[in-house]
Amino acid sequence: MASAAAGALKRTTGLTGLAVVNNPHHRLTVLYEKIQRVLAKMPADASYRTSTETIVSERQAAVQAEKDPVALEARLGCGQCEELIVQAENELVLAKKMLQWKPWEPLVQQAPGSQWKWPI
Amino acid sequence: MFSFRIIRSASAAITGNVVRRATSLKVDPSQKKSLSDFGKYVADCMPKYVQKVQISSGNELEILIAPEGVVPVLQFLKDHHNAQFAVVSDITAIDVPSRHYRFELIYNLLSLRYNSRIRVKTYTDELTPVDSCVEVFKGANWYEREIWDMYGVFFSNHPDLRRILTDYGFEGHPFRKDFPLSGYVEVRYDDEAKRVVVEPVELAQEFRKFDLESPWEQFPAHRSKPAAEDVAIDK
Amino acid sequence: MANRVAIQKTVRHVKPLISQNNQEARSRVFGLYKAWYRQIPYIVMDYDIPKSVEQCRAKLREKFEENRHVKDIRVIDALVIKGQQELKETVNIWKQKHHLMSQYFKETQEPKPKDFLSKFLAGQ
Amino acid sequence: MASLMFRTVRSISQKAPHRQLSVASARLASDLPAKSAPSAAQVPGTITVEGWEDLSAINGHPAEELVTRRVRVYQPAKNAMQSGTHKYHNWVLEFDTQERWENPLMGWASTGDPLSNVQVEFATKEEAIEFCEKNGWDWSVDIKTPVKPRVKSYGANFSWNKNTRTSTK
Repeated sequence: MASAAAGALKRTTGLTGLAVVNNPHHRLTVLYEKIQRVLAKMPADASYRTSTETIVSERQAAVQAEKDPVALEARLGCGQCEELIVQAENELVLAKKMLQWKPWEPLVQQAPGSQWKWPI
Repeated sequence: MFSFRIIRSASAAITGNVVRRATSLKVDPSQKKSLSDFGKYVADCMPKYVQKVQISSGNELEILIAPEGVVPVLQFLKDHHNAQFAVVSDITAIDVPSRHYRFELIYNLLSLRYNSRIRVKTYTDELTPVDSCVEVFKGANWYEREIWDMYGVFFSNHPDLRRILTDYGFEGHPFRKDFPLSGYVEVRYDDEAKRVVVEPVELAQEFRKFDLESPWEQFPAHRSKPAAEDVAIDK
Repeated sequence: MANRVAIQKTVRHVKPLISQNNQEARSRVFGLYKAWYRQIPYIVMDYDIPKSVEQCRAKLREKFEENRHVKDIRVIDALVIKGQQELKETVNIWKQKHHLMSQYFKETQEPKPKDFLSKFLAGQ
Repeated sequence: MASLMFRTVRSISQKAPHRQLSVASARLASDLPAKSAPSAAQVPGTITVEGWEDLSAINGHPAEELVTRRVRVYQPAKNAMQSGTHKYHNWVLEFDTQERWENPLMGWASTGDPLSNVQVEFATKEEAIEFCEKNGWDWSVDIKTPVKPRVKSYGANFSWNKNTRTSTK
């Protein structure tokens, strides 16, 4: 089933609550672009931004290169296309929240001296 | 990837020139490396909240964070592509009265995608509220209720914070170290009142304090080894 | 003991439980009191406890007076939270009759001897 | 018993009502560090509190226990035998002993005091005192006086350069 029609013939993901998506490439492209736009608002040296950008652009490249969903899944090795979409959606939500939290700032509070000492 | 083996033979097994000690936990260096790398990665992405990263028992990654960072760090670990810790296997607390913040909150997460586990720890005291992580993990609801009931840690923004294990009208938080083992009250049916009554506890035989702890130091040779190994992070 | 004592007062900035200032905490206490006060007739009726509405209101007052000395905003908040949870448990009839009776009216308990003579008679 | 030498430090307001104890917050000034220094700039979303928190209203202990009980903080004494001392480093918080009675049926030691089996361990006495103060307990600390072990050897009695034999008169 390595043909281009594989995606169209797919009946189920086999995962409860996860419906088959007919146009994964379109969905993925849109989501990855959205993530990139959110990341662009973060400071350029923020580690979260750079590492997420790397992951997302890698996946973007794969989505553009592999037109066959099965091949795309095999190349990324991170689950089915539907799962990839869920991951991208999660990352998008996270990135938007990160903009508010600003986790790249310096440590908010140092623990008191013996806090992490064990045994007491 | 994250499996570990315990050598089971009771006596020391000799293979070639290597003498393997019985009952010693064999740590997989590559696993440890990948765990500490991931710990550094988390600390690098969220320097605002991560205070310390450590590996305990050789293969358990622990992220120690400031209490402000509970929701951000858990959300990051759940939703980030490289983490995907989508399952909250357990939330619990321990009470260490000698610390400035006596309660330590512990979040155990599981990533099915990467077949790995992580532990997030933070701290609080009786009066400092901690942000509830129910908005991140729906399953945290009852765990947090349990901690509230057993330790009296208040979770702000919890949708339904109320008792879960103790009886209605119960006072105190039983898992605190200063709470007596017997509790303060006992319950019986009263024939005159025709109902159950609650009265101060009276022990027909007092609890005896058995001091079973050995006066000797168990592993003096391992005194310098800490319970958990630090992972160096940039600050 | 020369090194024994000195009054040391510290000023700290801490995270509030709910209330930001004294007025807010105070109004929460009054809100809780009023909520209990208004619910008492229904509680007496629903639980069929052998107490009148007046007795219950006197008990309510007594319970609030017990903590009159509390000044710390966060402790007040913690008490209000616990009181609110109690109220919810009571109003939703999650509790039973005996919970109310033994939690608030400890009639079967003999008071502990306080003065010398009663202690002596109790064998203490 | 030279090894049972104790110095006792108590909370000041033993006689005063408890509620004032917690408000006044008596301290060992020389021993206790400031809990956390007031920061220069207040973080938004925080409130300012003065003094030490008083948890007696919410710590879940019955009110009468708080008023009538006294807490003793001490380091457990070493066993008189030659066993190790590794478990005697921590400070132990213990409540005063209440009266027990003999069970008429079985002759057991009965008690009505649930706190008799509570023992809380602390690394330092300051932490224990802070804990007591926060909970509004009347505390006293027993500080062990270190005792220099006396050298006891029979041979030393006949040492040529030590005048170890002292007159009994």
